[in-house]
Amino acid sequence: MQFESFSDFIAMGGYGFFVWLSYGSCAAILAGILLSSLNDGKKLKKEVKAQMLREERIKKAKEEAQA
Amino acid sequence: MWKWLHPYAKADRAYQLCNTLLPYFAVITVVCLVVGWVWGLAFAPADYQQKDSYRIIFIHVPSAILSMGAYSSMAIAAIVALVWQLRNAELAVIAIAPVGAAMTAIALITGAAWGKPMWGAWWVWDARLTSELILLFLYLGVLSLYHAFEDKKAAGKAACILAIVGVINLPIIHFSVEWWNTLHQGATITKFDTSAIDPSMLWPLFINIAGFAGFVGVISLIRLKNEILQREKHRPWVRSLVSRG
Amino acid sequence: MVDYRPILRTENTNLLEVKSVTCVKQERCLFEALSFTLGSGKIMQIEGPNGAGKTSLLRILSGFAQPEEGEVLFEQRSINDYYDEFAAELLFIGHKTGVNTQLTAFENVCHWLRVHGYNDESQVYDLLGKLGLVGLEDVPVRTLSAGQQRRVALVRLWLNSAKLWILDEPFTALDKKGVAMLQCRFNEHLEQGGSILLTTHQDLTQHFEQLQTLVLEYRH
Amino acid sequence: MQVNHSYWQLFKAVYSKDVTLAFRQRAEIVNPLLFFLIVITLFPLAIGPEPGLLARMAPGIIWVAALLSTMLGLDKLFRDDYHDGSLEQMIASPYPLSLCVLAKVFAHWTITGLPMVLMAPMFALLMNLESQALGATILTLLIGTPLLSFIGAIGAGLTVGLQKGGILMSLLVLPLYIPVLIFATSAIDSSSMSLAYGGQLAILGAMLAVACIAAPLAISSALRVSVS
Repeated sequence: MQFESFSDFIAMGGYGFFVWLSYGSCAAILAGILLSSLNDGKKLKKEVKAQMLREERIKKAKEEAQA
Repeated sequence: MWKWLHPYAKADRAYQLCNTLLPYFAVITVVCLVVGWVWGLAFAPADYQQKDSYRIIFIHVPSAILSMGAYSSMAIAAIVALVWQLRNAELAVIAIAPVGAAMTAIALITGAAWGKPMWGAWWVWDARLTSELILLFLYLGVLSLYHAFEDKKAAGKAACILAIVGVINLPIIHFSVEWWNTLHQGATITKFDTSAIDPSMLWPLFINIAGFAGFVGVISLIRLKNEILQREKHRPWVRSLVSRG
Repeated sequence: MVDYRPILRTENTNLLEVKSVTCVKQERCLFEALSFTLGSGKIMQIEGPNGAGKTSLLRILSGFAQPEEGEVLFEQRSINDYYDEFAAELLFIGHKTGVNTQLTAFENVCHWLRVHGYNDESQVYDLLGKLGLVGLEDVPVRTLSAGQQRRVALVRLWLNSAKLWILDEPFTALDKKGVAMLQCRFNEHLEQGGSILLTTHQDLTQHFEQLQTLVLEYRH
Repeated sequence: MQVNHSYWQLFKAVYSKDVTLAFRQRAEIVNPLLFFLIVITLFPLAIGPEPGLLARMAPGIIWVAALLSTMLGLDKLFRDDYHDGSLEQMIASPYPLSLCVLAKVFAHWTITGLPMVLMAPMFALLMNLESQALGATILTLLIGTPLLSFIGAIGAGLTVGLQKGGILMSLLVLPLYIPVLIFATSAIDSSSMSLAYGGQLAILGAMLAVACIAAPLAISSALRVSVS
């Protein structure tokens, strides 16, 4: 451990603002792109499901119309 | 050599391959990033000249390396897509571009945040920063071209062509900017001598590079999966996949 | 240019062969596993409601668009692999006819001839006259009516040596006389062993004995 | 009908069509030039009229103005042909598409680039550029503007099928223009300091040679994608 105390760690020898700004924005960007990618996948699967349900409804309606 | 690759040209096999690879990449990423960040922030010794501000190197250098690496892998995918007409390679181009752009953005932001204490200015027209900025423009060009097309098949091909044009130009741009910079260089800029770096700082750097590479892999795989799903929406295998869970 | 092509042309080979072609547009499947052949001296009409994919099919057959699956052969060779040779035997007139409205009719036709490697421009004036454009040969095309503009494009039918004609709605905006002239020209082309693929809403059964029809249905 | 393939005939046909059209609508030639002139006029108004400062900035200003006015004409390069179907006819001709494209790019340069080269002495005067730098300005424009047309045509080919392709095209193309800008302006800079500038010109020439060969291929595949 290079730092004596937690406040030293936060201060980063006076450069705390710049170091934490970099790490913070980096973490934010990484998390942002990860979450949005995962979210896209979920949305897509939902869309496919909705489409399948829609087709089933159409099929049912057609069958009922025939019967 | 192409025989073992051939099955993966089919979308469902490629999707499965993504699924098998994803956990490995995810584990590498999480382990390397946690170890690398903690080591880099708390345990690596402070730099003799730059004190603790140099700790930005542990994210700046990996993101800069990966921004270039992602672009070249994107261009390779683009060449494969156009030469062998592989649809999945085309999708890979689109999957890699956003994470590449994110890497470039991180490199730029951390570069600025490092530049302020070291150079006294948020932005300096340093050769590396400038070419990084142009790289960001190239990434954004590929992405916005892809999204401008309504027909996604044409969009993929157009994006591939642009990626290839970009990769031919990238060395020229880099070289010209470097040359321009030495021509105009002022006395205020101090160069970082990365070659003389101490091993105690080098190890966390390597681990971080591995972590960032893993992250690029993870995002590319997730986005490739999404793109495959999007394009194969109406195929039976997608439907059975979705209804299974 | 020297012709290095092997001679493959026997009398009953199929000029155009479509092998299980599938077309997907905007995530909608227009047609699936479509196969047919077109022999020389044959005419084929493609029918179907709007949005059934007639134009898309013609664009695939002309090599402008790539099918999702399947391939198109011209004289038994894939049109994509031998595109320049195929293009030499193809005359395509689409919805967008390739007539520049700033240029005059004469300039348009001459430009088209040069771009396609024909260099006999002596008949252009006569033909424009024959198509009812007397006195309009050297005014900018934008001043002509829609039907007249289409005639400027259709002059090409008299000025080419292509074997395969692919025409998207050639009769649009034409009057009765124009339609009759066109049908007459089609027959000449067929007698010389050429083939025609076209879309139109006109009924052509009375005019062509060897008419084949291909019906595309609108799919959801 | 007789078929006689001649690449030169095709080149001439495509080239002369574009040039004739441009001469019929004069605005196509005059407007980029006027734009060039106006942009150059704006700079002294914005940064002040001191001759020394202007002479120092002249190469950069002239070249940035040249880049922007080249972009103006690029949007139209393939657009009319795309909308009236001429592009399809060009693809469906027995000639290689890249040859047609080469002719069109060359025509574009004749319409927008060449007038700029011819007007360069006047702009140099306006900007108080030293007289020894005049030669370099003309030479860099002569080698550089065709390069701009080639690179720009790639962007134009990629975006021709899009509704709002114009702005997107600038976004795609301008980053690729950076090397041209750097070498051209530095050649003018060197010459105004009475230094040798052959090296920069040679690099520009090399880039032009590569673009001559590679760009038509990229442009024609871009056009095929746009048409499909």
